[in-house]
Amino acid sequence: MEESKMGDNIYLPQLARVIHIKEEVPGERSIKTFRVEFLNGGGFDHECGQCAMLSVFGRGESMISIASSPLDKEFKQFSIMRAGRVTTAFHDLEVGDVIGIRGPYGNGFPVDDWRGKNLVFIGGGCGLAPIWPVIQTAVKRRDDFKHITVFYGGRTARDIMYRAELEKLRSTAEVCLSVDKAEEGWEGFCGFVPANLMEKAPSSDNAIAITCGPPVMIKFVINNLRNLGFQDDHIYTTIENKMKCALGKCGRCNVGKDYVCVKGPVYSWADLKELPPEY
Amino acid sequence: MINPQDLCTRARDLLASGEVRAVVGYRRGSRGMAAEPVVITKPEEAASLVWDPSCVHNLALYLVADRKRLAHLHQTPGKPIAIVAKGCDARALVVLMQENYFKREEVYILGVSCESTGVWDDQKLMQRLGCDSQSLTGGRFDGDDFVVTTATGEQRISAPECMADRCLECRHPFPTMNNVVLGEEKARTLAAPFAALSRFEEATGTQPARWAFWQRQFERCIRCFACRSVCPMCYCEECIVDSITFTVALDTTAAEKANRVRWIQRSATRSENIGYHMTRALHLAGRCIDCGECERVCPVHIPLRLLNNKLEKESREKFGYEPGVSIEIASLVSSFRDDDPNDFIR
Amino acid sequence: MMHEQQQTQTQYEPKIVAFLCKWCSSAGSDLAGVSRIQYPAHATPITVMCSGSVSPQYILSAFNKGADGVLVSGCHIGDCHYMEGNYLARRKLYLINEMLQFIGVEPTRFRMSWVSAAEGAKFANIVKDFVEDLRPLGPQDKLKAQHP
Amino acid sequence: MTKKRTGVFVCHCGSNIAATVDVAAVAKAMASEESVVCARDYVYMCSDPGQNAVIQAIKDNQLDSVVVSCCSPNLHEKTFRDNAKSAGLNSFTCEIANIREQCSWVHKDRGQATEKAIRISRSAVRRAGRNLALEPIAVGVTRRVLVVGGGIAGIQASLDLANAGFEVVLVEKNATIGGHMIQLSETFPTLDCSQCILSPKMVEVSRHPKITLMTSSEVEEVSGYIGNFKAKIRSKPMYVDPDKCKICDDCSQVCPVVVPNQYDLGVSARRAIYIPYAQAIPASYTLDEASCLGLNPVVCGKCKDVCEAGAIDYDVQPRTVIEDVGAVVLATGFDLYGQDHLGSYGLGQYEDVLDGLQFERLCSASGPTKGHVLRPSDHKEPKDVVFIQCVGSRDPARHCSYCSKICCMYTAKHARLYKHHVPDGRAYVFYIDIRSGGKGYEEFVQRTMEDDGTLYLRGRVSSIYEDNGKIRVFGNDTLSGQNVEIEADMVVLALAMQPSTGTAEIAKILKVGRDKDGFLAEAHPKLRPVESVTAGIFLAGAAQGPKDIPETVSQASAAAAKVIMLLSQPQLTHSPMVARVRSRLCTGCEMCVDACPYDAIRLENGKAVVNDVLCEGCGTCSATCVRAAIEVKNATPLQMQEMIGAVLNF
Amino acid sequence: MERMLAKEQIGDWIRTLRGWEVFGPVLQDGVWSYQPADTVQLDHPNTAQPPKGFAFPQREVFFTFEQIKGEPPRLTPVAPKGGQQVVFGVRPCDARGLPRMDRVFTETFDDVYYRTRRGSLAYVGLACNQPPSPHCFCKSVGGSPVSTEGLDVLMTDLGDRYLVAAVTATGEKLMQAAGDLLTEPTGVDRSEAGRLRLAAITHPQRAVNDVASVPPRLKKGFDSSLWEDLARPCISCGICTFLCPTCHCFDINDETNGSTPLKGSRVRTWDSCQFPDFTMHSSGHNPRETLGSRLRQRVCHKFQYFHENFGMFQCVGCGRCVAGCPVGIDIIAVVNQVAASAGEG
Ligand SMILES: Cc1cc2nc3c(=O)[nH]c(=O)nc-3n(C[C@H](O)[C@H](O)[C@H](O)COP(=O)(O)OP(=O)(O)OC[C@H]3O[C@@H](n4cnc5c(N)ncnc54)[C@H](O)[C@@H]3O)c2cc1C
Ligand SMILES: Cc1cc2nc3c(=O)[nH]c(=O)nc-3n(C[C@H](O)[C@H](O)[C@H](O)COP(=O)(O)OP(=O)(O)OC[C@H]3O[C@@H](n4cnc5c(N)ncnc54)[C@H](O)[C@@H]3O)c2cc1C
Ligand code: SF4
Ligand code: SF4
Ligand code: SF4
Ligand code: SF4
Ligand code: SF4
Ligand code: SF4
Repeated sequence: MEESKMGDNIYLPQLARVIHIKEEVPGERSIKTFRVEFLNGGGFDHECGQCAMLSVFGRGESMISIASSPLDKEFKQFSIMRAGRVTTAFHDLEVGDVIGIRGPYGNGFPVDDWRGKNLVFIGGGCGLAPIWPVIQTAVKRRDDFKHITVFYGGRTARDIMYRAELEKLRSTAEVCLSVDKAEEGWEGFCGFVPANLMEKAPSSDNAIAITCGPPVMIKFVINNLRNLGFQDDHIYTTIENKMKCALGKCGRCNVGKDYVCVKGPVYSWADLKELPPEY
Repeated sequence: MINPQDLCTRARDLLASGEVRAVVGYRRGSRGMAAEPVVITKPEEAASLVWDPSCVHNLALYLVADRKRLAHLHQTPGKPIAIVAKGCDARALVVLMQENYFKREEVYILGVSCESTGVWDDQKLMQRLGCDSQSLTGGRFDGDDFVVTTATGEQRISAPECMADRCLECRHPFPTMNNVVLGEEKARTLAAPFAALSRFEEATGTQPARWAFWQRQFERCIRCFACRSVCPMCYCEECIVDSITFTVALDTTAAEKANRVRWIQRSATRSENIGYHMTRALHLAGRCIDCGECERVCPVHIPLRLLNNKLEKESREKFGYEPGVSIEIASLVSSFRDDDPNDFIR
Repeated sequence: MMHEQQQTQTQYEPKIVAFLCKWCSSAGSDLAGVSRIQYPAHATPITVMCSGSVSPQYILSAFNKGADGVLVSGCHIGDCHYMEGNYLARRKLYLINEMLQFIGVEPTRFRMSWVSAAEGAKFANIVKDFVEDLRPLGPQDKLKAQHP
Repeated sequence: MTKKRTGVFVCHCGSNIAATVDVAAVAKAMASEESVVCARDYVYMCSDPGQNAVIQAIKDNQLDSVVVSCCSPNLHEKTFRDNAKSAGLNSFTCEIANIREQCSWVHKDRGQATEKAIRISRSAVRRAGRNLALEPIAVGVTRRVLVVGGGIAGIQASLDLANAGFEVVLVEKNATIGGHMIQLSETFPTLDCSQCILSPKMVEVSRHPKITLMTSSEVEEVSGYIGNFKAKIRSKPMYVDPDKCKICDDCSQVCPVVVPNQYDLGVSARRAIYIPYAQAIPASYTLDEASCLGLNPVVCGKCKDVCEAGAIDYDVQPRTVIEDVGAVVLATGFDLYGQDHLGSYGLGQYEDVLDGLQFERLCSASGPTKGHVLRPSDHKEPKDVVFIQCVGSRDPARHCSYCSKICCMYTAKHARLYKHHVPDGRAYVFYIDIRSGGKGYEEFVQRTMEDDGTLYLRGRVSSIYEDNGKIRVFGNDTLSGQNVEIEADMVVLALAMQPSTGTAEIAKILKVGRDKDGFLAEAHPKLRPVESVTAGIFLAGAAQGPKDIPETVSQASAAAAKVIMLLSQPQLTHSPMVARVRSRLCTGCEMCVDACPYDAIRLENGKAVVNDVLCEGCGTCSATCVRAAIEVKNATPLQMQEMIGAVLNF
Repeated sequence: MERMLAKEQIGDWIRTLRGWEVFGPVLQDGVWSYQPADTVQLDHPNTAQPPKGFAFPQREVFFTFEQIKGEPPRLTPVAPKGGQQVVFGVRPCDARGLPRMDRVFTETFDDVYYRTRRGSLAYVGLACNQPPSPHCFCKSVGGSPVSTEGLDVLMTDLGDRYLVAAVTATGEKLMQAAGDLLTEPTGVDRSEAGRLRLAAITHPQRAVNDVASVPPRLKKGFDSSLWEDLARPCISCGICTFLCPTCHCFDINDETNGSTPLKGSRVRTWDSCQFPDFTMHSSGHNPRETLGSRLRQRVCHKFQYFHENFGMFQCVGCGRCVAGCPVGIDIIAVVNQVAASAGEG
């Protein structure tokens, strides 16, 4: 990268090379996981739940959650769903291609505050990506936390991302997978994630719940968590409003007075419920 | 002359009898004598309707908005919706019906004849009175005049002095397609058709002069898209030359979004602004009924009417096509005649 | 690439986008080829099914991307492979031609012609004339996008 | 998704391309294109080794699209698409960049030609990158044919088709087939008897097991498309069962109604129950609804009483059938230019001013005068007969602008027939000029002039009026420059042929175009003269333009051959490069519907829907729709935009 | 520093400003806009657009990129064209837009493009002896016709001369450049100025009622049905926001001008919360889908959210959005109505 003439330029991305691509979920809305390493000695540290602005030059930028643990220093990982112009360009990339990356943005999960607690993760669809670094970190620092439960569901078995990793996770955590509709050969739960949650009914005692997924799912999950006795400030979720700058300036991700890209994307339900429902 | 009270009565009766589900009309707003569009649904609201020289808006736009809203809510219109329509507005409705956007029976046209005048133009008022309609406290039609009230009192001005160019040049001040019309059909000639255009063409006869003029105009455009947003003919679900109406439905695929053609960039530079305005003008050829709204709303006063008028004039002279007169005919660019001009071709 | 650079120093070489209908004009230009009729290399053909499929948008887009001239060529009136396509093209392109001139773009920059499959020589002449007519005007920058 | 593995193959074409274009440079430039993974040049791409190299490269590099920069796509597009196919790709992933005819052959400057070849190739690369994999659209075919019109054209086409083994439904609006030809006496240029050559064919039609003959019938509605039409046909009741009718003439004897005989063009009379002429097919009497009193049995009913065969039934109802057919031949023929337009010639006003067809009847052995040329007014032999050519034709100001083509010939024939019937009579012909192109035609006219001593006067007739049993014809002879006045006993007008009444309706029903004169329009005046603009509908005979019998028969047989070709395929295939509607954006404005030359688009639930089989992929719709809601596959606006960019190095 | 300047000498002053690019209000094609000027005649009403584009232009190229196939892209930042700019005739309300933009662009993350432009920009204001628009309401939102906030110099029109007062150090520099052209004000000058100021301040204006209570009331009125009712005529154009001296929303896009090699630039352009797709997610879900929700965003951003974040209104009362709205949506009336209804409830 050329040295900026203007010092710190918040809009200028660093360059990173794609070193690994894995197709997580096939189909029209396929999900691919990309691992990238910075070029020219660049890079940054991030917290679990933070995001980065990724660009494919000529196509544009998109806000994407960093899906690798902050403890993995040598690469950053992103799981991207093919949704439109920029994300399609990502799906067209091959190993060795160079992308732009700026960040980290947003607030991240207060993982350190959760030491000694039970963690309940509830993810749906592509929503496993933002909470995945937390899961990774929790596993890497397994002794810091008590019981770990991961609820995750997709429309069909094919839509389950991180399938192999989730299977591996079973050795250290309780993994409850579900698919929306009954399927041949499926041994896990059939039905929506919130229902699976109620079925297993994890204890809210000394527990933190972290959820991410499609807006409707989140709504039901939060409702169910509260029924299970989770306190509002023990429920965490993330908001994914449209973002262009990620710097609290371009004006579109705000919910009430908050710019989600700066104050969010991680919110406790206690904070979020104070905001107008514009997400 | 129209008694505005008649309009209120008509509207009230239509709503009270349940013949229509709403009436789109004009009411007084908070900005002096500038009327604003309103959609009323209750008979008692009818009293707020006004009809005066400030009723500049082409309300057909709100029928389009209404239809889009209903479609969004998956509702069927049921009863017709009534609209207060001047001659130009009614012709907009004709085009919309020609393009199957509405069926005739879905709309109740409460026509208002412009008789021997039309609506005013704020810039002309400004020149004549030193203030525009937003600073007036009164204004009404009176025969061939406008009667206005300024800070210094009531004044009578001859309407043509302050009338919008499009009204001066109007050939259809009477809404021919209607369910009822208030006011009379009057034969009138205030200005030759396309008078402003002719003046412009004469003043800028040469190609460099034309360019010098339009270059300034196009560089000024801030691409607020008001001209398109206000145009009842620009009802496309997704405009091909702007990004702000990007529509995404449940079945929109990622590929579709990724492959959307960007004919122009978002940058409000000269080239992109020209791309935008040329495209729009061409899309409106044979469809624009010269309500002048695009030009009126432009915050930086780009004379957009000239562009539309140019094509309207060409279409009329070369193709014998007049927009907004028949629901039945094929539109300008989907039809042709054997003797369409050929001499520009080598 | 070297070549292009040298040329800009000596003489301005207009860039022309030529939309040719498949059935007549493209075939006509093929015939020019078969007959080895020489003409300038400035016009790059894009073959379309019918002149009727040439949207005014394509013409604007070509100018936006820096074309110095745009040519649309189709079958003679009455000879359209699809019967009516060129009639509809004529009407639409008449309008854009008028519009371009109205805003002060040099009338020379947009050209339309009817070239039949038998008119190889005519095609060559049209390109030749077009290039000659464009030369004195210099590069087209009125409608060309500004970068960066 | 966009293709990312394109291969580019640049052909030297020996030295045809390589002499002017630096092919290696083109290949190199293509290699730097984003989506190109392999680019090479070769001396003859279309040779066997060349083609194999393409196939091999596709396999080796897992190419997903191919661009061959070579000669015009007319020559080798198919070759290379087949190569792509045999290497496992969809053939539409292959694009041709024409760098020979449109580049190397027309430029000398190597630098410029190379740059241009790069631009052309690059635009093909961009286009190929977004081509969809398409399969030709397969359409099943109904192996039956509808022939509309039972003149010689329809008869010939029906017989050819039926003899080739196809079922034919022949629909004729009159009570009998035969058309105008059956009314003629003798025919030029050989002067053989029209009925003698036509009648056997008519009989063959009626007996042919593959032909369903529907007389007194008309096509009301046609839906569907090539290979699969559905025709709704309505038959008027004939009231006489042709199978029972013995043609005994008992009925007509008792019929109290007398009306002019249309078949003899009013020169003779007939009853309400009648047989149009002796050779009519079907061979049966028929009852004319319009003049019969018996349909109201209280009033009459005489014929039914006398018919021993019991063939008459007043209560038959019109019937409507729906026929499935794969193709249609339109042979609706002509009518003579209407007499209401022709006041100044006295037609319809003076009994002894006749049109050509009436004169044919007078000359015909089966005609009202049994082949004697007699004046209708007094049944005397006319001694001075004036024939006037070009009546109603070649007169753009007042009548038809076109030349009716056959009138010179039939006038010459009339003059001769007259002279053969009345050897001492004098025949005069007013003409503008003589058009006698055709085998033996010129000789025929010469003989009319020389052997049969017909006086040809070059000029127009200015007025005609009856005066004391004579018809005075004023004209001028432009050759001598003198005004002429002829006291004639009879005047015969060579009226122009015009499309038969109802041509406009049938054209609309079948969605075929008409030309400016109202004749059915052929798809291409030179190359597709028997096809209509609508696929699967063919034209034959005078319905398409004035023509004589030999030409009619040729066209009918040609149309039949085209139909046979069409229907002999197990399935029809249709190019898949058809229009596609982006429903979300379509507002149903119908502009595309109006613009489409093939009527391939209709609205369904307020959205445009394209009939893939009718669409020819011309793209007119796409350029008309302001909302970009309709586009042609593999020629989309996005592809166009990228090609434009490629051309401009953008 | 307060000085006097004879009106006809304003051009002379401008000519002393060497090294500055000078802009002033110019009427062309019926539109008032700031244009490069050798001299200025300050008899303008509100310019069609505020001067915000000097610091925050409608189009800003962040950087260009170029990528040859197989190589990493090369990014080249595009610095704003350097050089000092001074704008004459800025209205006090418009000037107050600048400090509000500063909060957005230089806090939290420092926007180098904005800061660079802002750093070399000076405003020479003109006090409004008469409100230039019937919809001026600067006083309601903490400003005044003689406010100096955001200005470097404030001039007051005393008929044939101006009272020129420095507000910032930059302002003083500008005035010092004038040297002798600027003279000491006399007592008469001062009292005349004082009289005009008083008249200006007391001139009646339209008003936002009980402005202090507006933020909490709007918060309370979030779910009010008035939003949709009031927004019904809105046509979703960008006039109100594009003309606003404080609106700062933008979009970022890549514009390409070559594919082999890939060439292009990343460009920032103004955007508007009133455009329907502004907040639309890629899935089509749109948190502010309705006209009402978008009107609410504009009004609440200015009168509630910004106030909650920065303790000041984001509206400076210039009245442009009121006058410019093609269909009469009037922010003063909207605020008043919603606040009133929320007060009652
Ligand atoms: C905090 C956060 C975290 C996220 N994390 C993830 C993640 O981990 N994984 C993931 O897959 N997704 C994630 N997303 C969602 C992701 O940002 C979007 O899916 C992505 O930005 C879609 O971009 P696109 O260009 O592919 O989609 P598009 O829908 O094509 O474009 C997005 C926007 O650009 C505009 N646009 C598109 N085309 C045009 C055009 N022609 N002209 C003008 N404007 C146009 C549209 O207005 C559209 O709203 C996250 C989002 C947020 C906010
Ligand atoms: C006076 C005269 C003399 C001529 N002499 C000669 C000559 O000597 N030699 C020569 O070669 N040619 C001659 N011709 C030309 C010859 O008559 C025509 O070439 C020939 O008749 C054309 O045949 P056709 O089948 O196309 O049309 P037609 O004979 O007109 O037959 C058309 C048939 O279609 C039927 N029809 C029409 N519309 C419909 C419908 N909608 N539905 C169903 N049926 C319909 C009609 O009833 C008719 O039976 C002469 C023509 C004229 C006028
Ligand atoms: S209203 Fe005016 S400024 Fe806005 S986009 Fe239209 S022309 Fe441009
Ligand atoms: S283009 Fe302008 S004048 Fe024409 S209909 Fe639209 S708003 Fe009215
Ligand atoms: S400019 Fe054209 S595409 Fe855009 S809204 Fe208007 S008519 Fe539709
Ligand atoms: S022209 Fe376009 S919008 Fe209109 S019906 Fe056809 S596809 Fe639909
Ligand atoms: S491509 Fe041509 S034939 Fe096909 S639907 Fe469009 S206009 Fe009709
Ligand atoms: S909101 Fe309106 S009045 Fe307030 S500063 Fe912006 S444009 Fe001016």
